This record gives sequence, structure tokens and C-alpha cells, in this order.
Amino acid sequence: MQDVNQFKPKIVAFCCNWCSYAGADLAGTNRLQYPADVKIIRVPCSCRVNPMFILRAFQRGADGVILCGCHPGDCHYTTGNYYARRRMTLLFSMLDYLGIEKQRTRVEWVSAAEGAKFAATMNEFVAAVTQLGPNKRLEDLRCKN
Amino acid sequence: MQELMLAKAKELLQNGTVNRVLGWQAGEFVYDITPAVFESEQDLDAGFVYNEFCGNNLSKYLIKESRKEGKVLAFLKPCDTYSFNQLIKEHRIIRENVYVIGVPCEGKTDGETLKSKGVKGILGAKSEGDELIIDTLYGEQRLSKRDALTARCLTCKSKKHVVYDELLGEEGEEVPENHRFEEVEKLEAMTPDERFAFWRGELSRCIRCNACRNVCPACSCEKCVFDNPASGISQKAAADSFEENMFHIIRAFHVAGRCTDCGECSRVCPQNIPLHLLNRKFIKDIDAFYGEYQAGEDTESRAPLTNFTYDDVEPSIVYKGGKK
Amino acid sequence: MQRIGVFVCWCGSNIAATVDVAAVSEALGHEPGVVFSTNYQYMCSEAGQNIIKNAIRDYQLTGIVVCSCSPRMHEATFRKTAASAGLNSYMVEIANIREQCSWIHKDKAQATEKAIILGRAAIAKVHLNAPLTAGESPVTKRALVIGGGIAGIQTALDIADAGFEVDIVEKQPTIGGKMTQIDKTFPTLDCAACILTPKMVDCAQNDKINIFAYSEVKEVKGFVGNFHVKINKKARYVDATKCTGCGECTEKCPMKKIPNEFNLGLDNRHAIYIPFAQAVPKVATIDPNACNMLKNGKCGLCAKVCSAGAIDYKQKDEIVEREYGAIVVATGYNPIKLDDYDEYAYSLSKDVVSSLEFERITNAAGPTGGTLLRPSDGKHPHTLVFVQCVGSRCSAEGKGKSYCSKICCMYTAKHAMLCREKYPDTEVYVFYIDVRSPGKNYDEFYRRAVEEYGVHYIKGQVGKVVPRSDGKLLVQGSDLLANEQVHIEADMVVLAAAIEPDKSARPLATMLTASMDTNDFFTEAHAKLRPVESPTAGIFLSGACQGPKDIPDTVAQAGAAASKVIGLLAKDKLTCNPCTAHSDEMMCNGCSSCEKVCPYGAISYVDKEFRMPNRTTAIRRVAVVNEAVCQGCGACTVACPSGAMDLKGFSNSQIMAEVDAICKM
Amino acid sequence: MMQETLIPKLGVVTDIRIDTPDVKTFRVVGLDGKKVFDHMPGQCAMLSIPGVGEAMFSITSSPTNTEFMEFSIKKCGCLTNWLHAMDVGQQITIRGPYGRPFPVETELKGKNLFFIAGGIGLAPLRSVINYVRDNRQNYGKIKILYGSRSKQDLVDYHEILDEWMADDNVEVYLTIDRPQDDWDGHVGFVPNYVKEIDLDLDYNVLVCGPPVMIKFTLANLKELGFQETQVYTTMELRMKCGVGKCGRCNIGNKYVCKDGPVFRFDELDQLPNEY
Amino acid sequence: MKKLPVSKIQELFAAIRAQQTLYIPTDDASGQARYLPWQEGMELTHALNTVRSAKDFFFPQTENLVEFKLKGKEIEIIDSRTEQDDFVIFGVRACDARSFTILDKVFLIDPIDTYYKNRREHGTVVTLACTQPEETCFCTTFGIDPADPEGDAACWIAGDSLYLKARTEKGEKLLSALDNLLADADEGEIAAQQKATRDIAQKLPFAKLNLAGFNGENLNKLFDSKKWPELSEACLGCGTCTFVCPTCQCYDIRDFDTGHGVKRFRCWDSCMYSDFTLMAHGNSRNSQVERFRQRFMHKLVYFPANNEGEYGCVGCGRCLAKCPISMNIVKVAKALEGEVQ
Repeated sequence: MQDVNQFKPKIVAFCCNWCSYAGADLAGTNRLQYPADVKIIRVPCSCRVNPMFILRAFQRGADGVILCGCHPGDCHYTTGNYYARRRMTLLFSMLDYLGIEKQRTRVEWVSAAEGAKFAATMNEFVAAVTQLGPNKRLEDLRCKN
Repeated sequence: MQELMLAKAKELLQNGTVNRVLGWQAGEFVYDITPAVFESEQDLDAGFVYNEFCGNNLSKYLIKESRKEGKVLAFLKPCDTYSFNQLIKEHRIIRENVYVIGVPCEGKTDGETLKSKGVKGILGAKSEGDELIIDTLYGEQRLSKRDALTARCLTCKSKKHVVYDELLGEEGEEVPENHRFEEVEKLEAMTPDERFAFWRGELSRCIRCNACRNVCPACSCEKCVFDNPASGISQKAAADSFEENMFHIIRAFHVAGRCTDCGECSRVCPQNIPLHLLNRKFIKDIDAFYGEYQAGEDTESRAPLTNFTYDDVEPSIVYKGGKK
Repeated sequence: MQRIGVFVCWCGSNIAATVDVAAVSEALGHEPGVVFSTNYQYMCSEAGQNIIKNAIRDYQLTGIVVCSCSPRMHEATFRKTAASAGLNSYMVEIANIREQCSWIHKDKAQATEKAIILGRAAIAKVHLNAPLTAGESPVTKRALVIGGGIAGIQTALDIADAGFEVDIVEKQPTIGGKMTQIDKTFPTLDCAACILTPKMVDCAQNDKINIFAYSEVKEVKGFVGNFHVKINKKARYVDATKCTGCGECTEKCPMKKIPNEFNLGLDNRHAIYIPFAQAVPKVATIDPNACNMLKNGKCGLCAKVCSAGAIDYKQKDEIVEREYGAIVVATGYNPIKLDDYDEYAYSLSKDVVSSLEFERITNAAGPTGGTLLRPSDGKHPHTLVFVQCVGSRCSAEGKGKSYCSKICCMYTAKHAMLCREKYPDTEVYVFYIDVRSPGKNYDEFYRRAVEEYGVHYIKGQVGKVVPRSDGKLLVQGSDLLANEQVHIEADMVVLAAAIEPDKSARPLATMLTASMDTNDFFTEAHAKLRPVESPTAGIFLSGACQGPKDIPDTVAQAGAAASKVIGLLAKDKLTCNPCTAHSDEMMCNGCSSCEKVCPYGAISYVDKEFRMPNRTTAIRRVAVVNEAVCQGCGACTVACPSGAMDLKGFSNSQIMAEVDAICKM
Repeated sequence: MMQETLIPKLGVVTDIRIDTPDVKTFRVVGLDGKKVFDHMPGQCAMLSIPGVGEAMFSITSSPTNTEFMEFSIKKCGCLTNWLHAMDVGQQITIRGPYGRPFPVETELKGKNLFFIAGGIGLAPLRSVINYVRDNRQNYGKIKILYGSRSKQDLVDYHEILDEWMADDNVEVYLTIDRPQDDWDGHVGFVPNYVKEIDLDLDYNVLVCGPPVMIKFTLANLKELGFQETQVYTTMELRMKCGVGKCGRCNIGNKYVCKDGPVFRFDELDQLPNEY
Repeated sequence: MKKLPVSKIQELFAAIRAQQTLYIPTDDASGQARYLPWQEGMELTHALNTVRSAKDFFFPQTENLVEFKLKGKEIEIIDSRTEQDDFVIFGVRACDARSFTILDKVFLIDPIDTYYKNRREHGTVVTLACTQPEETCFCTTFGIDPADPEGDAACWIAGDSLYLKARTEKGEKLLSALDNLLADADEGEIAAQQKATRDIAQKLPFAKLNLAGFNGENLNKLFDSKKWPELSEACLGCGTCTFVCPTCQCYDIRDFDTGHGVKRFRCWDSCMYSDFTLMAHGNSRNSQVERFRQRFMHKLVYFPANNEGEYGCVGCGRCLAKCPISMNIVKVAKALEGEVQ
């Protein structure tokens, strides 16, 4: 059993190009710190994120997956995040139903101006996942070691 | 009813309305019914059957059948009509090429269900009042029809035909008090650990025979992502517990908002995994989050996952225990 | 298998201070497919770019990864660099190791490790990149403006002014729209006709503008730059080329009891009519539902009196097909129907009128010749009550609108003020929820009504209007400020009805595949940054079809829409975004899920014949993406269950490769 | 130690020759620099890049080549694309040899041989041709008919020119489907060319190429008076194991990987038409 | 022949378990009969047979073949197999026991499948005679006697006793190690039960199923039968029949990239699947008719043609019970009867 203090979670963050990725950049520009455990994948829009990607991340050893997009109403493509919102709500509910810790998945709306919110969200999410410990319920044992 | 259907089928064949009939064919025992296309009256006389064992949902066959020459007569039970409508909506069935006759359904039974009630060596069965009299290798057994019902029929959502060209028998009603979410609620009430243990126990039996997928009227993809090496998630056998989860989660997600809850997935699962509980969870969530929606009820409405409202619930609702 | 080059940028010390760039380029050099890896102080500098160009040539690179600042900063730069060295610019991926790594981490070991992982993810992605070429499509240098109100007129004039042809399609016999019915305009009180009719004439006389009045759009096909539109020119039964608009026919027509739409049914017109004196085109129109000749074949008087011989009872609707590069929607608004508002006795008493009806009553060209008279008995009213927000800002479901109709506060102030000015003997009351007057000189205008003209503003709502047998209207309301019930015996009640989009907007939106909100207002591409464009490329929004607007706002938006159209039409070719969705027809089910979530209407379906095993063929419905219209959001890719729909540049396999690389132990 | 059939051996690619725009020939030896295993002409081997795929390829080089094996591979899928993109020095995995070879030491020994190949179909026949040439004394007359879409698509063109055509004991006929500027040889499809060649009926024929070519060639051979018992071909179906157990490459009760890939046409005739 | 009181069966299990892993057919948490490693208190199922066949023991649904590590242009091959421990499968029915001999004819002929062989050598099969066959049973068609099952050792539960008989060296070894629990018995003690079972077997619906003529001689005639399209019409193309079948042995070999290496594994495959024979440039069995035909031709014709008339079916009846559309080998055989007689 790994010591919780030593456990460094792997976090995948999907960020939409127009708001959240820019928000992440702004966090960088303002030198706002958040753990290096977070790795960002740029997608055009939150609606590009397929549930497959999220499961894939868990399979490959991610301990938490967070999806960031424009605030509802601000989508660069007008409606993308509304679809993402429904898809993720249902997916997360299903994961919870299967007994997979719901705290490992999250959606946050982060605008291009919210560098501080981005950093704060990441800090909080990493802390929450660290608290949970390693992902055991959706791991693929073949990908370990 | 079987006689009525036979007569109707022959009439429509004779007058050229249709050139073939999609129905159920009798098997070796009473319960091993096979969906079949009958091309002539002789064929019909030789094997056509309709009874409490005719559970197969015939809608999916119409994807293929409606693309053939001529018009096909399809006998559809109430729950089959929902699947049929959904397939019409998704442009999978060519409506003009199908003559739909709605047939009533009092709930179905099958060999597995009878065996689960302790009946062994089933040879034949006949219905007498509220009872099924089953002839077995080890003597005659009686079972009340209610007890013989398959699990999915016990929570039947509707005895109404949502689409037909003609109806045989009385039109039924929707069944609002169907209690079909009770099992889902039971699971929701468990702790995550219990739920995890439950689903691991169930899904670990999966042999990836694809029966659930191949029978599912909503799973009518030209090529399934799980069969497509280019998709990056193709798999043939679930080589790891993750892959068991993956297949069933993604499959349920792909049919979310499109699944009519016909229950075929659980019926055909050789390992008796209650797969319908995954689909029902989505149905229940959709009803709760976005308003009641019954896939297949109509051919126009937007499916919940291709729709939205500005004030939809946030995904964080999941952390709040699904309460709005 | 690609041949990949990796270029790690120091960004001076911005990256190099926290990330061991040498270690990064060393580590990434061992990744599969990487044949060249280096680091340099400033990759974006000319020298840095030359390193990239040389490596592309020397190592026959098929893909490059630049580990540097955010792609939002220099992706375009490095794409150009690649292109200038003969490498497709979409074979470039950026690993953001500055904003998302060196600037946010202090621990050099951690930052270096993360930079390597980000680099690996970019390498994994570039392995699956394919060269993309931006497509081009030609632009038809003509615009279509749907709706000939002030919005459409202004847009058309501005576009024509830039030298492009414009067609206006107006469903009424004349252009001009709602503004023709208005008497005075706030806040300057100049006469609407005086400022509008010259513009109408300008339209008629401008040889770049072609007016299809009494016409409707029937079908829209195509996409930005290449719309193909069918316009139905309804039969007027009058040859517009011959009619001089002399009005002889309308005088003589025996069918004269037809409610006059222009005056909102407050008076009558003939079966053959010209809506008003300044109509453009000034051509008579026969109302087929009223004309005895057309209905029963008896009469023919107008043909006899027409010296120009313009009457043609045999005229038929005519379909005109035209090509356009851009379409402007200017379908405007209508006041809502008030028939359901029994609490205000609208359908019970003739003296309860809508604000637009009031405009006609006070208009010199209106049914009363501009004298304020009660519709019921033609007497001069002494007490007038104006009720604001009728049907606007309703929270209840069912009747009414949730939004603020925006213009009512100001026109009610205008009406009240004009009443008091022309008829100082009147008492004027205005019931309001709030008075909203945020335009230039608007609040001053409203205050003049209260302070100079003595209009009684009562904050509160009217509960009931009861017509009394003596012809008075008993108005029961509440005064929230005085906290008391108010009872007013009024001679007339004017309801400021909410406005809603024209009914024709919804079917039009479907034809245009332009999105609408739940109130049937057209949605703009971005609420702040692209307020006059529809998300559907090539469709622009002008005036109240996008949301309630007064005239100044409408004209401003009309001009803005025109400038966007001009910008589009000025191009000879449109370059498309190559990162578009693409459907693999072999896997497509034709289920329409993708089409439903596409905000741009970029997806259509065709029935396609496929070769099947055993030498048979099958026809299947498959999705086709119009790459000129697709903006590459990817919503369709997730809606597609079979995975037939994928997004170029952000494909399923590319994103999963990134996921794999990031999560790798 | 028992022979492991499913665990491959390592090979290293020591040379890559570009034959045509979509065919490359790879030279493979074991890590010790020697041949990975011995084989007979017509036999195949499973080549793989782990993680990319594994597929069956016929061994193009002759068993008489004792230094290395060669594989001529056409680019047509995931694995072959990968193989085409690799550089010399790349390691690959290899297992085999699989299948029944051409009966060069039995039925064909001492016979006149007529080789007919189309396109990449030369790959398996090249092994036989060179085997026969290297054991020239054991065989009668040899004719080779080889055709392809164009001159650029002729596999092993240089070997054909420099060795086979230079060999007085071998008659070589080349053809391409359509005329082109730098070609003064025969133009036309292989099956038709068969009828133009002066041919006695005492030849055994070995034919390999696209299914359509084989079909018409066989028909024309029969028309000329050849019996099915004189004609051999080599089959290709989907394979996974290579040892007749995974269950997919059967035609009737015969497994192509084990009972084939070489079949005589009278044998094929006995089998259901499912290939 | 040996015996012990049925009441002492747990002691027997414990004694076997003390030496090696023991699998018995038992009801799992959801009530499905399946083989599970015996633990104290675990009881035999009352079901006639397990839902899945017993082939998993020797030919599991997935198994790793070999691993690779890739670095630059280099590949490392790692045989990660470990030595198989000895195990006993108890309670195998006669049909499933026969399936092992059929699988042997695939995997143990040259070239031998070492993975299968390794498991087979370490496994001891203890069969259990049937007493109440189901209507779907037709093992007798293949000369299997449900009352006298094959295996390394066979068992009968008759009355209060469990009778055991060793049939092979492995069986002898197992029983002799259990000698202190067992008493001697006479074969006559089970004769009545055997007769009763055989009597029922005679009366089973498919007792008279006739497979005469299903052999290599009629291969093309059967292949070309016009009945195939009709028979396969409703087939969903799922793999249920193949995966519940004790003798279906087709497999696929796939690579899985773990991120730090490649695991090459084999897994069950089904000839019913559309991609089974799919190649980059075509598919030799394009439609479900051909795929369906392949399965039944293989069991009823190709396999006997290559194996001295032995069919690739043991009559366990699983596919009859489990096929979603109730199409099965019996219906196929009956439909094709006319073609060969």
C-alpha cells in the first residue's frame, strides 16, 4: 500500500481551446502555481471530449480526469458545452452507479480570463484525487508496472 | 391470436400487399422460437407460431428486410413498436417497405425463466386459464402465468402500439406503474463499494459474445467501434476487468436516449448479466435531469443527448447524489 | 511511421530556468519515430526557425514537435516555418512547456519531467497527424436580404454602396416594414416617414438593389459563398412593369370593406390596393381573397379603368432562382397578439388598443387623419392609461414572454408626451414595472415626459380593465410606491404589447440551418464578439430578428451586418478551416445524430450506392460534411455512435494517443 | 525443448530494396547474422512488428540462398505500411516456416515448368524459380511469363533482366497491361499472353497473381488443353496462427496455412468454392 | 471402484484441495452454475451443468502468449509463462469430458500447442455421471454415455454414496492419495442408477438424431445445400454458440500496447463474427450465411472428415439453451438430413 503522502496522482485535463486552455495559459502568465501532476490536452471544444477518452485515461493509469470548457452560453461554437454538459452528467452518473469514485471526474467551466480559477480548480482537484489514492476500480492491470 | 395472424398474413400475401412475412417460427420444443421470414402460405402453415414464448423483438430485422425488394409484413408486439419507431427516426428502416401489424402481448415467458423456476426437461407447454401446463421429461408441471413471466415483462412499460398499419386485437395502454426503476434504485441506495462489488460480480462473467449488442435494436451500427481496429478501442475478448467495464459503459452510453428498454440485451445474455440495469440507469437519469423521455415513442423528438436547455443540471449534480 | 523532429525552446530563461531543456531534448530524442532533437534559445527567432527548416530538409522530417510557449502564441509561426520548408503546416504540434509548465512550477526536476511528458504527448499526436489542406470555395458576389424593413433596407443600401448586388425579399407588397406604421420616433420626435421613405426610394433607385416585394424565400441550398435560393414571387395580378401607381383602380374597386392591414384593421381598404402613398414599389396589388373577379369571375372593373393595361387576372406565382454569396436575415418582429389578455379587456372594448394601433390613430396618414379619437365612438378621449410590459418579462409559463421587449418604455413615454403636447386637456397615466431608458438621450426624454409634460407615472401593475356601460374603462391597478390601490376611469387604454420574432422566422431558420433560441430569435455566433453573424457561416443577422431593438440599434446592426457581408463578398475565394469533421461513409449509419448537434448546419445526408459482397449493391443514407461550413467543434464526433465521424487535426486516435502518452507509467 | 509455434524469433532487416512504388523487398537475418530457419519454395513466414500486427508473407528468396531470407511486400495495410516506413537495422519478429511447399522435389522434379505470375504474385514464384535455376539439372525446360500493370510495377525487374533473361536455359516473357513510352516489350494482360506463347502441353504450370488473373489464366490453359492436375497455385486467406488451429483459413476441411498454401487445381476443385 | 458417503464430500474436497487447486461446479452469487476454486463450505451446484463449458481450464478465453519490449529499432522477446500448478476439475459431465478429447485433436497434434499441453498435463479431470438429463441433451448421438463418463476418474452419486473410479494413471494417482477417505465398492451398486439414466437418455427428444451421411464424402453436397440462407436468416452473428460451446476452439492473436511494452495474447474468436476472415483486400466469408455455414460444416463435416468420423460436437445442449434466436446444431442437422439420405 502506497503512502498517501507519497502518492502523486496522474491527472488529465481536457481544455477547450477558446476558454479554458486560454485560462490555463493565463494562469501560467500570472505564475499561479498548481501541481505538475496535471497535464493538459487541448481540444477544440468541450463537446469534442468523448467518454471513450475519459475511460481511456483511467485505463492507462490516470487517477483523475477533469474537463474544462467555456461557461455555458459562452461557447465559441455557441452550443458545444451544452452537449458536453449533458454527456458528462450522464457519464459521471453511470460511473458512480458502477461504484467508481465520483470524485475522480469533474467538469469545470473556466473562461479565458479566469486564470486564477483555473489554478484554484486544479489545486483543489489534485487535492481531492490525492485524498482518494490511486485509481483501482477502472485500472487496466496490464498497463501497470 | 395465432389463427387470426395466420389468416391476416395469408390475406395480405394473396392480395399482394406484401410479398413476405416476418414472424416467429416454431422450434423443436415449445420455447425455442426462431424469428423467420415466411415467403408463402405453405411456409406459414409449416411453422408460423405466436404464443407466450414469442419474445424476440423483430424490429431490428427490418433494417435488412426493409431494404429488400417488395414489402414485408411485420408482426410487432407493443414493445417492438417502440424499437421500430426509433429505427424509423434514425432512418434505419424504410417505412414504406414495411406493413406493420400490431399484435397484443400479455407478457412472455421463455425456457430460461421456466428453468429458473425449477422446471426440468421441458418438452411442451399449453396454456390453461391463468396457468401454464408444462410437459416435461419428469412429468407434468404447472406454473401460474404470472410466475412464468420473464423479468422484463414483469416491469412492462407499455402494452400500447406506438406505430402500426393495422392492429389485431384490442389496443393496450401504457403501464405507468411499472416499477421498472426499482432495481436501479436499489443499487443507487447501496454504498459505492457495494455497487462496485455488485457490478464486478456481474460484469466479470461477460464472455464478450456480443449477443447483447447484436440483438439490440439501438446497436445497429454498420461497424461497431469495438470491432473497428481503427477506433483504438477495438477488443475481441475482455482481456482485463477494465475492458469489461469499458465495453458495457460505452455501449450503454451509445444507446443512451435511444434505448427503448425492450430488454433484449438481458434476455439474450448467456451469462444472465442484468445489462438492462445499465440502460435503465441512463433512462432514469434522463427522466430526472431532462424531463421524461421515452425513446421510440415518436419519430420526431430530439433525443436527450442531441438536445439541451440553457439551464440543464451541471455534472456536479452527481456529487450531490443525483438530486436536482 | 513518421520521421519526427523535436525542437525545444528555452524562451531565454522563461523555460530554461525551470526546465532542463537539454534533458528534454535528449529524452525526447529517444522516442519512437524521432530522428532529430535539439534545443535553442529562441525557436521563434529567425535563427530558431532556420534550425527547424534545415532539420526538415536534412532529416526528411514528416512531422515536427516544438516544445515552447502556448500554441495560442506561436503555433501559426511554426506552421509557416514548416510550410516554407515544404512540410505541411498541419504536421506541426506544439508542446506548451512555458505557460503550462515552466511558469507554474518551481521544482526543476518536476517541471523537466512534465515537459518531457508533454513533449511525448505531442510526439504521439504528430505520429497520427495527416497533412491537411485548406479547401477553397468561390464566392458569388451577391447578397440576399430577407426582410425589407429598416434593417433590411439599411443593410441593402450599405452593401450596394460597396458595389455589390443585393436582392431584398419582402413578403408585403411594399418594403418599409414596421417603421412605416410609426408616427414619430423617440427620442428626437422626428417623423418616421420623413426619415424612412427617402431610404425606400434610394433602394428602388439603386441599380445594385433589386427588390422582390410580395415575395417569400422558398428554399435555400448551398453554403457560405454559394447559396442557391428559390424565391416565390406571389401573383399581384398586376403587371408591376406597367403599373404606374396612379391609384385609379383602387378608387374604383367596388370591394371596399376589406380590413386595412396597414392601419391594423382600424379602417378599410379595397380589394385592389396600394398599402400607403409612399409604398415602394408603388404598384397595386389585388387581394385574391377579396377580389370578386378572381373569386367568381365577375367584375373586372379595375382592368377597365387601368389606362396602363397593367391588370392581369391570370398572373401566377413565379419561382425565381438566384445565387448568393451571403444572406442577411432581417425578418423583424411583430407585437404579440393580445386577444388572450382579457384582464385588460383588449378584445372586449375597442378603446383598449395596442401601442402600434395607437401609432396609427395618432398618425396624420392614419384612419383618423392624426386626430386622437376613440375608436368606439370617435370622441376625443380625456383620460388615457398606458400599460407597460404587456406580455413582456412574464415569469409565468404560457402566455407572454420572459424577456424585456426593450422598446416599450421609450415609445410609451413618446406616446404620453405627444398626447399631452397636442391635447393639454388630457390626463395621461402610465403603469410601469421599471422604466428602462439606457440609450443616448433616452432618460432625458423620459424625464421630460414626467417633468415637463406632467405624465402620471405609476409604479405598479394593472390588475384589471373593466369596460363600463357608459363607455368608460375602469382601470384597477396598484401603486406600489404609494402602496395603494388605484382606480382610474379612462377613456382609452393603450397596451404596450411585447414584441416577438416574425412567424416566418422559424421555418426560415430551418431552411438556413441557422440556430434560434427558445424564443425564436436568431442566435448570434458569439454574444459579445460576433453579434451580427449567425453561427452558420454566410448567414448574418440584422435588426430585431436577433432580439428586440429600437431603430437606432437596428440601423447600427444593419450597418454592421452589411460590413460583414461586404468583407465576405470582397473575397474571391473562401479558405476553409481544414480541421473539419469528416464522416467515413463506410461506417456511417445515416442516423442523423450528428446533424442534430451541428450548430452550423454543416452536415447533410445523401443516399449513396455501395458495393456489397457478392457483387450486389446497397443504397445507404450517409452523412456528408460541408467543409466550407464546418467550424471544427467536434460535437458531431461524440454524437456518432459508430465512430464514423471524426475530426481532422483532433481525431479520436490522436487524442487517445495523447492520453496514452500522458498516462504512461 | 519443444518447438514453440506461437513465440517468434527475432530477425533484423539488413537490406531494403525498393522494387516498385508500392513493393519493397526486405532482407532478413537472425541476430546472429545467419538465416533464421530453413524453408522450401512456396512456404511462408509470419512477420510482425509487436504492437502493429503480424501477418503471413511468402518467402521470396530461394532455399538455395543460405545467407538470408527475402520478403517482397506490397503496401496494403497497417503492418505493411509500417514495414515500408522502417529503416535498415530494424528488428522484426519472425516465425515459420509454414505450409506445404511446391512439390519441387517430388511431382515437379524432372518436369518442364511454366511459371505464370502477375504483379506481386511473383513473390512466391521467385523462390521456386531461383530454386529450380540453382538445381537446373533436375528440371526440364523453363518458361517464365510475368506481367504487371506497368513497367514500374514489375517486381524484381533487375534480377529478371540481369539473371533470368541472361540465362540461356530460361525463357522469359514480360508483359505490361497498357503501353507506355519506355517499353518496347509485349503489352497485354497475362491470361491473353498465355495463349500467344508457343507452348507444348508437357509443362507443369505454376501460377500466382490476383484472383481474376488466376481465374482467366486457368480458363485459357484449359482451353489450350492443360489438365487441372498440371497446374499449381498458392492461396492467401486470413491467418493468425499459421499452424491450422486458429480456425479461419480453411477452405472446406483444408487449412491454407497447413495443407496449403500451395494447391494443385484438381485439389482445389474438390473443395467448396469459398476463397 | 471406491466410495464414500455423500455427507463426507466436503472432506473429500478438502483432501484434494490440500494437495492441489480444486475446481467444482457451484452456484455463484448470482445463482449461475460455474466452476470456482473450491473453498471450505462450497457445495456442488444442483444444475445439470455449468453455464460456460469446462474448456476454459485448458483453453482460457484470454491468455498471454509472449511479451515484447521495444526500444529504438530493437525488440526484446519475453516468454513470461510460469509453470502451471496441478489442479483437479471435479464434477465434469460426460459431454464436457469428451470435449477435451476433441480439443486434444486440435491442440495436441503436430505442431503441438504448448500452452494447451501445459495446462492439460497438469489438470486431472474427475467426471460426474448424469442422472437427470435435460431435453436439450443429445450426447448419446456421439456415442457418449452420460451414465458412464470418461475422464481421469469418474464419479457417481447414487443414494447416500459417492462412487469413484479411476480411469487413467492420473486418476489412479489422485484416488490413491485419497485412499484413507475411500472404501471399496462394487460396480453393481451403481448399475441401477446407470440403467435409469440410460432409459431417460433413450427417451430424450433428440435420442434418435441421425447424423449418418454427415462426413467428408458429402462435403460439397452439404456445402452447396440451398437450406443455408434460410437457416442462417435470423442469425445475429453473435458468438454465444461458439463461446458456450465446449469444442469451439477458434482463436485470435492480438497485441496490446501497455505503454511500456506489448503483450501478445490470444483470445477466443468466433467464426460467426464478420471480421473473422476479413483481410485488407476482401473477406472469404462475406455474409452471415457463409459464416453460419462454416460453423456447422466445421462441426458436422470438416472435423469428422479430418478426424476419422469424430464430430466436433458433444451434444451438451448449451447452444440450444443459449442461442438468442434458438437456431442450433440440431435444427441444422435435421434440416440438412434430406441432403445426405
